[in-house]
Amino acid sequence: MTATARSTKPAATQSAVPPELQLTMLRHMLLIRRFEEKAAEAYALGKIGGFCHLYIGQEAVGVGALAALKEDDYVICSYREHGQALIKGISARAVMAELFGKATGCSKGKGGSMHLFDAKKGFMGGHGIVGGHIPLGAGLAFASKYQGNDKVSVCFFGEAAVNIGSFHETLNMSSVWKLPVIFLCENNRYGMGTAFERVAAVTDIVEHACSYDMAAELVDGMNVLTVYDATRRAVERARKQSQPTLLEVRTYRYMGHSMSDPLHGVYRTKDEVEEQKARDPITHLAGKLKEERVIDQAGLDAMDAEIHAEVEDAVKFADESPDPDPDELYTDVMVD
Amino acid sequence: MTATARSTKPAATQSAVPPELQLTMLRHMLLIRRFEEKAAEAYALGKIGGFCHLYIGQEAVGVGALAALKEDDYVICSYREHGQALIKGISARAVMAELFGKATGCSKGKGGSMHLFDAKKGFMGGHGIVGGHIPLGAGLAFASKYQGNDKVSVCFFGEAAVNIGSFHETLNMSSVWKLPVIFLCENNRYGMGTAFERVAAVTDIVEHACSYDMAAELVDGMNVLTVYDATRRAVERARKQSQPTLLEVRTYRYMGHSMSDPLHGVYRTKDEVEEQKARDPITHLAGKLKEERVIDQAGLDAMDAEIHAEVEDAVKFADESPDPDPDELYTDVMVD
Amino acid sequence: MATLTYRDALNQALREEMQRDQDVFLMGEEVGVYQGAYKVSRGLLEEFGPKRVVDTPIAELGFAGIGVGAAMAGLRPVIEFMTWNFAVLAMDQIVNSVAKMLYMSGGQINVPIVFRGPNGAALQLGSQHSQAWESWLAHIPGLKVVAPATPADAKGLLKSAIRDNNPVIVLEGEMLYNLKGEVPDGEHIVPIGKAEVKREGKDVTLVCHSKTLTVALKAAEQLAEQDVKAEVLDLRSLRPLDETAILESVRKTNRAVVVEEGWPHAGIGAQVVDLIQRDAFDDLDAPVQRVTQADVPMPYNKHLERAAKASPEKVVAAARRVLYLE
Amino acid sequence: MATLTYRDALNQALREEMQRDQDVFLMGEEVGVYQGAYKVSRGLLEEFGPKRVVDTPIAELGFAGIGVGAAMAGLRPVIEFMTWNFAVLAMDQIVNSVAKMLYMSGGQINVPIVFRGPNGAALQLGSQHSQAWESWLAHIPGLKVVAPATPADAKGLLKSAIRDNNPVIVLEGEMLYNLKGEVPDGEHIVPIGKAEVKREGKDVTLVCHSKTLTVALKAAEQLAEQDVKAEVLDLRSLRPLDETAILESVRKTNRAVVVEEGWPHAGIGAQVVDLIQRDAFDDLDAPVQRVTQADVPMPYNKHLERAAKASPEKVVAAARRVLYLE
Ligand SMILES: Cc1ncc(C[n+]2csc(CCOP(=O)(O)OP(=O)(O)O)c2C)c(N)n1
Ligand SMILES: Cc1ncc(C[n+]2csc(CCOP(=O)(O)OP(=O)(O)O)c2C)c(N)n1
Ligand SMILES: [Mg+2]
Ligand SMILES: [Mg+2]
Repeated sequence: MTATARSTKPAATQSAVPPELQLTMLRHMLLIRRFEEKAAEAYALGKIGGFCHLYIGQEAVGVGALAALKEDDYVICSYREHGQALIKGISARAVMAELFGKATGCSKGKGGSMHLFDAKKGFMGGHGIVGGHIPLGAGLAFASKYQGNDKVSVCFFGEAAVNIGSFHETLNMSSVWKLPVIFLCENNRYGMGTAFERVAAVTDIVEHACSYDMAAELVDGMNVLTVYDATRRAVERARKQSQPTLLEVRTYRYMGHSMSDPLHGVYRTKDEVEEQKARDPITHLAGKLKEERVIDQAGLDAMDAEIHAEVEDAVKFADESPDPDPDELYTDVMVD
Repeated sequence: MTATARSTKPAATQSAVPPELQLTMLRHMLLIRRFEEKAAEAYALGKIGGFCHLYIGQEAVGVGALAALKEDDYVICSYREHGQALIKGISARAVMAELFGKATGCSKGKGGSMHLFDAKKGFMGGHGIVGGHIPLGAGLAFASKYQGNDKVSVCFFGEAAVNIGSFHETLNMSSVWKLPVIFLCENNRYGMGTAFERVAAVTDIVEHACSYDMAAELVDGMNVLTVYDATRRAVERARKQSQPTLLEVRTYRYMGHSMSDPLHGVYRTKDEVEEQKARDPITHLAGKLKEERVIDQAGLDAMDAEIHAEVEDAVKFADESPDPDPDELYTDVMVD
Repeated sequence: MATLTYRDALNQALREEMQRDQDVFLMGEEVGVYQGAYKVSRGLLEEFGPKRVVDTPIAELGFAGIGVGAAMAGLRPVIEFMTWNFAVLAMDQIVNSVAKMLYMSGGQINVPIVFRGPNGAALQLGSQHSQAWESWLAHIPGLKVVAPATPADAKGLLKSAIRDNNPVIVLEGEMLYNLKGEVPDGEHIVPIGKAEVKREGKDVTLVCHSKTLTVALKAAEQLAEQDVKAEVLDLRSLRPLDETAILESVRKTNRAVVVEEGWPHAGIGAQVVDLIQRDAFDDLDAPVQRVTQADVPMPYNKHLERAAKASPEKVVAAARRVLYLE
Repeated sequence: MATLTYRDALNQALREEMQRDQDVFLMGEEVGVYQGAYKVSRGLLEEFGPKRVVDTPIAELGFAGIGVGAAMAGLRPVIEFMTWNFAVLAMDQIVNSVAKMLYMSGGQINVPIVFRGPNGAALQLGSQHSQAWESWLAHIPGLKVVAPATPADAKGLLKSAIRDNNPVIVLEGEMLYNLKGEVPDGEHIVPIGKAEVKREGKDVTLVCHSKTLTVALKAAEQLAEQDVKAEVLDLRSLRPLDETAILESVRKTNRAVVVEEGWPHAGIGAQVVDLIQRDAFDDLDAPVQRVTQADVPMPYNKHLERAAKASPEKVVAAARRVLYLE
């Protein structure tokens, strides 16, 4: 499916992924999982405030996609962006400190969970208005093309954003102008408490690519290798041919929409959540790598312990970091 | 093409249209043409101000579509709405007086060319923001369904509006909620000075229906009977099944975008305009009806003379009508 | 008279008006199955069914416009924005369709629609989710704008809004939803355009609305301890403004502080100042002072956030300035 | 020094800045092939090619956002809105992405973007096409807002805007495009944030900007015939406001009239009044008066339209009021 795609059948993994890379992906998914488990604890303790949208269950999407990128490619996200931020190279310390609102946070404590940034690492932010960052992602790609560099831009958003106008305006322009951008829709089936089929006439998001003569692919988001593969194809298309791609990645969020929401609520059943957890991307990859003897249980345990330590350290760092100076209220409104 | 349509082949006229109705359509198209020729004169004389977008060349679209409606169905339009306003039952006097900004105008001289209204006749206005009235058209249909009446809503807009977000948001909701609305896109190939293919990734507007699981049809807009037929099918679908339809009607505007624009400008050639004029919908229908001996040249001349008199009368009426009372500046901001 | 939360008072108003008039319906994101993002619509789907409690996709511009079309055809839509931060996407409909329809149709088509939802900052939601829009909305002729501060006013103003034949913007306070107060049962209407003195005083007028009522009342307490009797005037309606009430109070106290949640530059408070200095110039013993959000996007950090917001301390300081006490 | 129209002065600024800096590009509806809806971009496509003069679909929200993304990556986009009436569709990008990016990224990402286009009513364009947005835009921290009134200021402010590392809103006057005036050749920069006295006087200050400069100057002429020497202060920049210049003039004249194109309620003029009464209270001999558009949507009829707009006659009347001459 390298041309305009109408099929909704997920493509199979096509290439052999080196075992070391698979291990890295496993580690990355685990890092996100453990990091967010700790964040949830800290939220319960009142150390983190406001909205906090967890990525747990969706780790394979961010990890698989980012594994296909070069270091200086752009990534831009919605408010559910802890995972991508961590993998794009922001330290667990800087992310956790941002959640804690501390001066050492990656946005100096001014952004919070929804607005993590590290421009030097090409992480162009978490953004809070549904659909609002989609044209920004295209704009980053517009700049790559204009500047004649080969940076690709990946824009992550949820399936509910497909119903909002700016998605359509942006896809059209990206296709007309042949921008090196990947629109990566994380279809986790719900926008807050609304099942997508209740508010969308067509539930296969790849279908929208037809209206914009854009390449598209439907991807199994519970398998990190599949996500990696599909993204690689899209990256190639962007980098070599300067063509956009729409990826629909089917995934699932285990937690409530944000920390203040119940786990399943009235809009989905506990059974459904449990059923999805049985497809867990981390368990799945760990199992596979064990089977293939790339790693053994001791190795896994060691990995988990290391990550645990990293996350504990991040919490400690965040906790001990200072709040921003009161004068910071008035800085960063304007540059000189 | 009564189901979701991807074909871009125009459907042929399927039903026999009674000769009297064809004569009425001819008269309606002529009325619009003559009315606007006079309006152009009045504009040149400074009797009409602001923007004034003529419909000349596109008459078959409004006339054919409106012939398929019941009197109390809703019509809502963009700023290029003189034609639909006249055919929905607003008198030439009231429309011309509105263009002149007079108290006797259909919007009391407060709306002008872009904002003709007659709510009693179901003419829900001309609207000036591209795409802005598309959800209003769906909202009228929402009300029909809610109120349990069988009124259908027809929303006219240009092809350039397809690139704006509200078109997409509205089509999706109309399909999800099964609203009795017809989205009638008058594809005259240009949005102001921009050829559609320069700014749209896919130039067959019917293609967008796929993304919304909506019925669609591509229609030859230079043939009033074809437009009538297609609209009848869509009206039936709306009235009987409460289902929306997207009609793409291919047409052409002979004049500049508005009165202040040159006839062809830099964005299209004089030859192209002349070529299109050779397909004139009025000449075409008049010729056909003469051939079929439904009317002869004398009859045509009489019709034209009558219309001429009606339009002259409208100009005289508008010219002699009073300006709104100065106090009108402050009325109609609020009702009680 | 029952004690209700602001949330339940709004819920009651919606329920009663929907019972009273079949043409009233509620539309917005998560209003139905999810029971409302802030639970204002709790139970309404169950009582009135999906025809009248309509869950929408995330498409603020589109569903606002569909509401307008429905209102043009005689229905009385209540459109909920999950928060007013997202309504900025729908401003074209509010400004260009809603506010102008009656005028540009020469008086033919009124739009009896209500747009409502939480306005202003809550706690640590960051800059994109912490904005107060009253100055934008009240700027537009053709709209009415109300901002209730108490459960009773919430009920009474929402009922008035729904019954009004004109478009009405209802700005609710996210931080107020849990606020409790006495609310008259049944038919309780608060007329649009009437301010209310929430505390009497003679030394200085504190003009406020919505969440800043609490701020002003606290400030008045603190001032009382300093022997300053502050009058607290709750605007309730921002368009039209109750000019008479404002001028009356200032003519009595000769001093005013205007408190608002929004940014200072061309804020709604500037309009109140304009009015006072113009029509009560000779009664003023000191320039009117304003307390607003700091003129910066809202920071996430809680200390910075607190420092950015209008507070009783800032109001007290401003009051002391107009009293030349410092 | 050449005599140029306001249109050509803007064109010159664009051309010179595009020559000077490869990162500057122009994007908007009809800016290229059609040469600009108001011909401000005439000849630029021919000189700079389609890479740097980009025709867009009608998708204000989308192309505004693409501009923002490009600016985040270091380019310097100039986004033309065909008119600011349509920019209301893009307000989410302007408010939520542009104005907050630097702040919410903790100072990492500045957005060096210009949004420009005609603002305010022209002639008989009806209510949806005749709106002045300065109060909305100037309300937002994180933006700079300028509104040039003369060809020289148009050139100098647009150049400053393009070179500024912050987002700048340039409000042009559609009725001003044909206005002629002397414009310095080449490097002519007008700093953002500086008002200018366009006519000196000692009896009353007329504060104005953009199209209302002409109105104020005519009023000053008429007042001169009545032996009143009016000072005409052109704000030029609406955010930041040149508070010093305003206060200096009022301290000299002790009286002020603020003239603006927009609606009165929470208009930008209210902010100017707020400033004056607060910081020049003791210098004021009369309450500040305002002249604005009538508080109604703009009517189409030309007589009603004329009556709705700020006019020299209204300014003279207001000036006479602050001088207690009537
Ligand atoms: C324009 C806008 N409308 C509403 C909201 C409130 N809101 C935040 S997230 C969300 C659901 C989004 O769902 P989806 O796009 O599927 O992403 P997910 O949360 O599932 O990752 C809503 C309605 C918002 N932030 N922006
Ligand atoms: C949102 C918006 N952007 C820009 C404009 C300016 N404008 C008015 S008409 C028009 C072209 C519209 O073309 P199309 O939709 O094809 O309709 P047509 O004029 O061909 O009937 C433009 C750009 C507008 N009115 N609204
Ligand atoms: Mg989702
Ligand atoms: Mg067109």
